[in-house]
Amino acid sequence: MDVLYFAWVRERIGVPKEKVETTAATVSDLVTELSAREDRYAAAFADLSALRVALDQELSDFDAPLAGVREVAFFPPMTGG
Amino acid sequence: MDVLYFAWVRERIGVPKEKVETTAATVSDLVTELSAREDRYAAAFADLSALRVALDQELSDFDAPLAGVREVAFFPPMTGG
Amino acid sequence: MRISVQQEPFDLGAEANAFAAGDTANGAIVTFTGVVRDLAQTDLAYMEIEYYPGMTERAIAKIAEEAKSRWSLGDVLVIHRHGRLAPGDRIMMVATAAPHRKDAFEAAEYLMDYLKSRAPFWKKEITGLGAEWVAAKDEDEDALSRW
Amino acid sequence: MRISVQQEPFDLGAEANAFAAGDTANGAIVTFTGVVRDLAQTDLAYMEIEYYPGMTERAIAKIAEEAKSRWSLGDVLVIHRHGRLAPGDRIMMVATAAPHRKDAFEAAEYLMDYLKSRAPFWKKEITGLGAEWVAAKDEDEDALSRW
Repeated sequence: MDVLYFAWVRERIGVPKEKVETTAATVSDLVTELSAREDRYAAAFADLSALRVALDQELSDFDAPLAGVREVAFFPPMTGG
Repeated sequence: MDVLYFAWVRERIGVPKEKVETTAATVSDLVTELSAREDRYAAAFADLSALRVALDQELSDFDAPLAGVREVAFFPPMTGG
Repeated sequence: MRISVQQEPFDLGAEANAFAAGDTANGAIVTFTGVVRDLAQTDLAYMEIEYYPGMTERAIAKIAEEAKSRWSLGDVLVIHRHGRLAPGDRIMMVATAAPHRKDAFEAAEYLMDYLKSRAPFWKKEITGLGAEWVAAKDEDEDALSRW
Repeated sequence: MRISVQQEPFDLGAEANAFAAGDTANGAIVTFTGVVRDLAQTDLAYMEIEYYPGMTERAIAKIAEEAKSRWSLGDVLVIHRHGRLAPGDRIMMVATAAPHRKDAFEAAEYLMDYLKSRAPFWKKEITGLGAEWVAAKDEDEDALSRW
């Protein structure tokens, strides 16, 4: 599964994109798994209320299942316009 | 006093502007006076609810006094924009 | 603040660029442009717009000043043509600049609502069936009640 | 409908003219342009805008389609830049054409409100004090509740 990071999430984790092998059932499970791996993930995912998630380029939420998903992206609330 | 007419009021009365000598106290009095003069005025002023009046280039109303006024204009509701 | 009542066409793009040029204090620029519509059912040949020289400019300036007093605005532009206009011709435009988008949008809508019903312009439509003065619409008068 | 997410500057005037050209069915054209503000108190050197290639274009297309389903619209244009922008640079613009002005205004405001909070862009401001990601504003999130 491709995992993408944007804005300060990208800066904290240190890469814009990586391949992750996981059996996580939901986005929350994936976050827990990554946070346990290294401090930089724990730092990026410390406050989930400050984060948004997209599954296959559609906004989603942390309860969403990951079955069949090819691309997960984490980022802060958008500030376009 | 200069009296100006615009749009279909101008067309019914037949002139865009004329000098009028009057002792009318209010706009309504002036309208009554002009309407009594000739049919073309009576035709233009038949329905006051379809008319607007400006005194010295400020929107006003038919009850307004004419004392000191130099320019009176009659026209239908505006359709700008 | 620039107000122009003119017979000549204006260039929307050039006016928009000139309006926005050099303003780095206002993050939001809104323009509205009115175009003579070519509706198949009315078969409009052209339109004539009459105005009241002197009063029209004053009325627009007053509307623009009122907008500047109600919203936090930078510059304001109003251009309105008179005379003969063909379908597709641009009748008028307004532009507003503001620090925040809500102010720029609301002020532009306010200007439009007041220009429609309170600036001395009268439109006459010339179609295959003859010439007719455009009647004021109740909805345009009603639009003023929101402000 | 044209949607462009681009690094290059755009010419507001040329875009507005091209958008309005040849459309005689829609009497109302609204444009909104966002400009990088140069506020003395923040001393902004420049701004970096990051986006999500693929998702950003899709999200904007979805917002524009939603606008077209809610209002009676002609064409819709959305241009949004990414990369480095200096004070005074134009960040983005939207344009809407409609038979009636209310539709053109509301659709443009709707597009702006959704672009602010639902299109994947992130702004970073670089000032004399360092670099900082712009925080999303509650008022921008609240603005969505009106639609």
